[in-house]
Amino acid sequence: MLTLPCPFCGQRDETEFANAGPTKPPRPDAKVTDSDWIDWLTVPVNPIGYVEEKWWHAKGCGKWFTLNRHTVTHDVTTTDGQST
Amino acid sequence: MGKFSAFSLAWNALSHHRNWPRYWKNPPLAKKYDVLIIGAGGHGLATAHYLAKNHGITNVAVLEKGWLGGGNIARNTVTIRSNYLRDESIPFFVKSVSLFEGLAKDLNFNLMYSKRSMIDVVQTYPKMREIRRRMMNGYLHGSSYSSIDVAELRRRVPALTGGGPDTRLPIIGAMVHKEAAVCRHDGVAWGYARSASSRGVEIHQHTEVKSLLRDTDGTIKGVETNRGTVLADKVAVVVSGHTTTITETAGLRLPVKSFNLAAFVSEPVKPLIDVIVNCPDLGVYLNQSDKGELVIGGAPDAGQSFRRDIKQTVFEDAVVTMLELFPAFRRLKLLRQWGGVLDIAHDATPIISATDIPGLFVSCGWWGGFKAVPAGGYTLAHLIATGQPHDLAAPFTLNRFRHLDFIVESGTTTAR
Amino acid sequence: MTQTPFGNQTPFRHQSGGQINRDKPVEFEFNGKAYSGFDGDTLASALLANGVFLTARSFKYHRPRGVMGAGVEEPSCLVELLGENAAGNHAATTVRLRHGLQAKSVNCWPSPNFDLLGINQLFARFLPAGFYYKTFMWPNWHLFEPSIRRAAGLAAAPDDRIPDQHYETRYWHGDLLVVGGGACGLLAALIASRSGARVMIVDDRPHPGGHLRTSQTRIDTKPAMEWVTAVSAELDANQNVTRLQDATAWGYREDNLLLVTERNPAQEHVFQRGWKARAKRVVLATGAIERNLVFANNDRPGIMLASAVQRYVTEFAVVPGRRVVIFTNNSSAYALAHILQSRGTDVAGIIDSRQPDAIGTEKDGLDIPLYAAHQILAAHGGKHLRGVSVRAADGTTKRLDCDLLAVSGGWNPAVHLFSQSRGSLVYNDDLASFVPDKPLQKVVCVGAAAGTMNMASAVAETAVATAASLDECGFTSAPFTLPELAPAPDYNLHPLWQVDGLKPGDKAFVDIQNDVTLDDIGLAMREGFDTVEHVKRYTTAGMGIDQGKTGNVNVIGIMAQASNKQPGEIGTTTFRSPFTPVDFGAIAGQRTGAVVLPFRHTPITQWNKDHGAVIYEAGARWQRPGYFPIDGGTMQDAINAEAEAVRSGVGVYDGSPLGKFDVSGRDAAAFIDLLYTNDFSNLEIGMGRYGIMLSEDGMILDDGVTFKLAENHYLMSTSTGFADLVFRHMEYLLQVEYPDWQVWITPVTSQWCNATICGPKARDVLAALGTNVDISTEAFPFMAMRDAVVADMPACICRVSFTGEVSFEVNVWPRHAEAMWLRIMEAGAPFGIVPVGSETSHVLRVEKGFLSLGHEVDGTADPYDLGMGWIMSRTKTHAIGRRSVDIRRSSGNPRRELVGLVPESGGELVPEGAPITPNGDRVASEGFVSACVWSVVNKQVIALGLLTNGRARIGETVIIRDRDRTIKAVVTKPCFYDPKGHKLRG
Amino acid sequence: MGYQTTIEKQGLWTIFDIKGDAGAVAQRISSLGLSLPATANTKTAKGGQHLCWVGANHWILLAPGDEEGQLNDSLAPNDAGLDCRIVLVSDAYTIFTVTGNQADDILAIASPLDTRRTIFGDDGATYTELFGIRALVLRRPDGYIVAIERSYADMITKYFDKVSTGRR
Repeated sequence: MLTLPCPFCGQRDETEFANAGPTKPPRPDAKVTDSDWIDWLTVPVNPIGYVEEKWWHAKGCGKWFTLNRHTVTHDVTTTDGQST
Repeated sequence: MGKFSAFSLAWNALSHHRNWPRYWKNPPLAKKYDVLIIGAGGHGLATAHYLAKNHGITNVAVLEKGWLGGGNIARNTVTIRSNYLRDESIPFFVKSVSLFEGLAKDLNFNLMYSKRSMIDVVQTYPKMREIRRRMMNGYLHGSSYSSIDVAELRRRVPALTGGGPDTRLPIIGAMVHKEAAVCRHDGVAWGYARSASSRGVEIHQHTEVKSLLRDTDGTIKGVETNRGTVLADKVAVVVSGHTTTITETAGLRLPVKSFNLAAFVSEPVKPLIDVIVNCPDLGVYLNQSDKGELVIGGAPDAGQSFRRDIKQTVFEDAVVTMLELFPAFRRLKLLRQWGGVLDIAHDATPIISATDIPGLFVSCGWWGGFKAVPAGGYTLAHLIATGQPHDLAAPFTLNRFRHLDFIVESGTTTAR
Repeated sequence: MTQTPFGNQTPFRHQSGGQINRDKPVEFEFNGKAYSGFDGDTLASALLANGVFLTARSFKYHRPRGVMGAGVEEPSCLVELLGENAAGNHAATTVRLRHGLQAKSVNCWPSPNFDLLGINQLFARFLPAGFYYKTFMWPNWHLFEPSIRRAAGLAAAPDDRIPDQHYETRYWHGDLLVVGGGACGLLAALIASRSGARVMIVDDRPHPGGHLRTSQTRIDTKPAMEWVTAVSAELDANQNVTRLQDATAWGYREDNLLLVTERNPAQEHVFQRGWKARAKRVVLATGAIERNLVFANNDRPGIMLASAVQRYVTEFAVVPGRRVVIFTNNSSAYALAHILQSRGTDVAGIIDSRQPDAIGTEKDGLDIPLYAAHQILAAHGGKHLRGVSVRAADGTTKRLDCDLLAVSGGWNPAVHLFSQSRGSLVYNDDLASFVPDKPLQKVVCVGAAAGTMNMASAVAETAVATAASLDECGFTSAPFTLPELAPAPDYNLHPLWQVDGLKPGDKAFVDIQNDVTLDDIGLAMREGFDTVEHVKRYTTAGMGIDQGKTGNVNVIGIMAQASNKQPGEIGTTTFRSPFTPVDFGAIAGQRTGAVVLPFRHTPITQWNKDHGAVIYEAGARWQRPGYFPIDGGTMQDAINAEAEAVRSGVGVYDGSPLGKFDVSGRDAAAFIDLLYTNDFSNLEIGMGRYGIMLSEDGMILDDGVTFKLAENHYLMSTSTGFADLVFRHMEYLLQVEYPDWQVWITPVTSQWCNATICGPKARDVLAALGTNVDISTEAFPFMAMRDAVVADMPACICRVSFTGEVSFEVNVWPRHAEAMWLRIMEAGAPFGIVPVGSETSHVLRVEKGFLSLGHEVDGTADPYDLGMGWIMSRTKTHAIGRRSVDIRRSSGNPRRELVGLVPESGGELVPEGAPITPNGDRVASEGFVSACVWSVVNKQVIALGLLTNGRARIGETVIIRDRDRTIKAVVTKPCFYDPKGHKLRG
Repeated sequence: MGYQTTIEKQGLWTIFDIKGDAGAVAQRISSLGLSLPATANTKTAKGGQHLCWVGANHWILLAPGDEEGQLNDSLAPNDAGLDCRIVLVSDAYTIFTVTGNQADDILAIASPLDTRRTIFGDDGATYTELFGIRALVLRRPDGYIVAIERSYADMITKYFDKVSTGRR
């Protein structure tokens, strides 16, 4: 059970949040090729180490935010590099 | 390979068991093999066994970064079943179950295979509808389900005293999947390793693959390890959880993510539950080992993870949901908990496939892949040997992603 | 009463001394016999005081066993508690004696003294490690499994006869958390508490003091316990300090979260309490655990850890033997010799495996034969120790008679929690054990837990470490005086992993609880199991309830010896939580029933229950009426009656759970267009439109009607079950993908309740209720919305229909909901209005061919498959999910399409989900039945299904297969009622 | 014998959900004489009115039930313009007060929220988790105000009783 740094609320218990997986690049526009669309849709980053991911403060302020979480240690840093 | 039997056991007792041979040989690492299998887990060792036994390919090395059988085969809940939803999946798992049934004799190794049925405890009508759909579809392919009423359920699982009429989510019925079984998970790895080794396959522990090597024409050439370069024209990546870690060294990205799936056991108690109890509406399942421990599993952690311990949030959810149906277990004690790293494909269906890199094969996306070990090895061996996917595994190639033709096994949601 | 071989001259409990309350005798029962002990006893100390030594049988060979330890390390004596505190597999050494306690030995029958399975000992030679892998194969495992299962397990599992105790879990947030109530732990807590920090100290013993309780140490020239009492009092007086006794810190998770189970909370209504305690810094003062020595028959009753004997003598005034021998490889056991000598106990000798010159001041003042450079080869006696064979370096042996053997194999720092915190361990040659190396969290180990065995240096080190930790979390430690300790001999040890001169077949146990012997380890290694994890799994060493607390390091040492490696190279197995077994109840706490599965009510739920509705678990946890049973009728009768009422008269249902969102802002219109596959921006104000929402995968996520209230202001309704998911989806798009867009979304699901009046007479009922708006078809068309006053209450009426009939959704605030509902039933009575449940809604929507999430939409269908290509706007190629749908369809693979089915089932319903197979053969399916109902308008069974290329096959007969039963069905258009929709527009 | 607390389910309060740009919101509510809270998850109060800053662009106005009509007139939700959106949600919530010596114990059981005053001060007001669902929690001198989505009210009532008394 982690504590996560909500940009609005500060450190809160993990159970208040929903994990939405690794950050994707922005939605491609209509001009993108099919294979690029499929890669964007289905191929995630999967690092051993820090992964930049999206969280939603579902039971708190409702903020969607980004953080870097280490997939082995669960250490969390905010995207501006602050360790929490 | 010394034959195992009650007689050989008695004979060796006379010499205080000083003369048993090694389970697997310990040969030097050669420069080149016909086939390299990365990962001496259940799937990797099974693949080696079937390559040698079914296809006569024995110039094979299995490379393991840690100790043999130390991956998910060492850390699962030993559930074997074939109750899948889709026509594409069911036949594969039916085959896996049948291979399991004959495995102890095939390997001359007692895996303590115990066909004891799985009972789905159903608490919502949508879930009942879904499982009945599984029942009718599974029957087409030889996977059986039968319906029992709540009274019969309680007769067969007396310890299940929760879920009564006045509880939060009363049990409305149950479904029995008769083929479901459990067996000694470590034994599966050791048995396959012993058999493969006796057929000439080499197993190299503490041999970590650092990167895949490609030829100038782009085909696979071998691997770089902590013990030097090893060459082969065919390389299979069978490293549940760490698949992308290996393939990305050759620039191959895959539609899979790694997750932590955890389990825990209670203190050992006298025989209490002789079936596998699955509670799909709550998301917890359990069985009792021959040692008396209750082996309990829940859902995977929501975030990507390469950890082998347990996430407290996920663990608590599994405990509280178990207690909904087994309230007396409040007084039962947690003895040990652990986790494993597994990978899940974008459509949550396994991948057994050739890749864009000629000569490189992958087997991944298994979630808990224990139930699939024999068929996974069997069909991957076929793919490596013939270059063609086995009919049973044909739906599981990477091609399905070219047109987003997903196989959606996790189609219907549970009540949680 | 069991006797030791030396008879019963004097009682085992001394007349004075100890920390028990002799004024409070406590009666208890063990294996059916009544005994008496004192308040403050553990079950183990009370049994020993009563001369009960043979208390258990071993797991595999059923050898006689007694108490070996005095605390959580106990590997041998497990008991099952009976009566109201029934629970299995408790170490007798950790069970507090209380009046009326009933306990029995586990794993033996009928009694430990006469145990039938004791016969296993004769076959021991045939049961080496892993023997079962090699046999029981013919004819198959099934033949053997049941009997082997019966023999396995230990205690019986608790059942429902146990009283329903209240467990609690709670959170604690603080600055410093200290684990361990010994000298170091108390000192750390004291220093921290004086600095103003918020502190928790957790100790797994009932009373503070730890090792101080059993040692002769003096602090500040006074008996150590006086210092302990003073410190505890000061801590208890401090508001910022939470001191937990009889509480085990069993798990160490990320972000310094410690999991603690408290066994006897102050609040009477709480049986046990689970703490989730999170601190900025953690100090682990968890001490060390003594290990066993490996020699033949080292498991006999009467053989104990030296530290355990010391606790029994000092804490409980029990000397569990009349003639004592001490066997050690280190200096610590001499403390016991001094204590026994001072009490006049007969000590026949100290067997010390170290060389004479290695033995220091610890021996000074002892008048006990000292056998330096000697070892104990074997213990003698069956059900109780009778003597030992002492082996000199030259191999000669002599026998010493004794009935109590105190062994010390050295000390293992209790690094379990540190290791769980993912800190690394390193092998220390001086201690011949593993000590903390690099922490990965904000934690520090002090004292014996850090490998500092000398108490004076330990407390000094603790003071420094605590000050540093406080500094790191922003507190400055107040002045304090370091407790002054009398000098003690240095800890000195020479590793002895196994004694010399053992023969094959000797039963020298490495893991007492799991009956793992030295031979088993050797066999495993010869067979190729040469890593510590392999040995553990093949032999089961360390996998017992004690998790090998006294044996694991010996396993590693033995493996190192056998493979000529350093123990450090062998490494440890993973230290897994929990440190000691904990009740599942204390992990779940109050999280039962609704906290696991919340439930939701509308203001009408109670009315529905009062009127006999069968309540279903609907989506998103709403409790909704399934149907309203009728006297003497079946469920189908009830559904038919409700459905007929709607088709021919009027019905009403509670539609409140439908998700509702107020969507406004400059980009609201563009946003709605992005979400749905069809256009909304061109909608007139006051009108609504049905839309389908896709996931980015191109699968259907949700459907519903959205009304346009004003320019850039919409009221969106979603399905009940997916409302939360849709909200998350919308917020994700707005905050992550389109942050520049200005859209405000306010969930208003619970701000509105709706009663949906539907049927040919719906308009009459609404008129009878009285409303201020013109409800004629012309003035109030289908899909229109009006603010209105209905029955003198403010309301908002919407004309949508999920039934195919004229429908008026009367939306009111919950404060008016029940009143409105009653008025509707009253005004509707003359028209025969009936309440309608979800079963009937299902029938009506199937007759119309309206789709339902979870039925037709099972995660694979797209709108084209459902015959709704018209809803895929040509212009909106960028709408969510659109691209994926186009890619999927470009493969040209055949699709399963929505069709109607008329089964020839003789009026019997076809099970939903039944596959359709080519020619009805037992082969892969070509479709399935998504829904099947009795149609009250067509007076026949009708169904919806998804069928490969279905739309091209209308008129064909296909075959549905329910296992061995086949049912013909005619493929039709997926609409069985009012295809043109005149009625719902009427 | 349970915890020393009083837990009371309240009647209807006046509640407005306010979303928008801070500037626009400040202007809309100026008539109330309440200033926007300066720090996240705190409230400003006047009379019985509490204005809680609970999200980046999100405020909740709590007021006595009998002020609904008058507040609705002065806030005029329906002509708020596009830069902010004010929605009357009085019925969407059920409010409980948790007061007494051991109110903190009840919160520590029900919620992971760190209620130390250094973190959740006298003017604290925030959304958090309570018995597994989302709840708005405000501190008051003698305890807490808890607002939860109305449909969960029966469940929350049951659980407050269970944990404070041990009754099942």
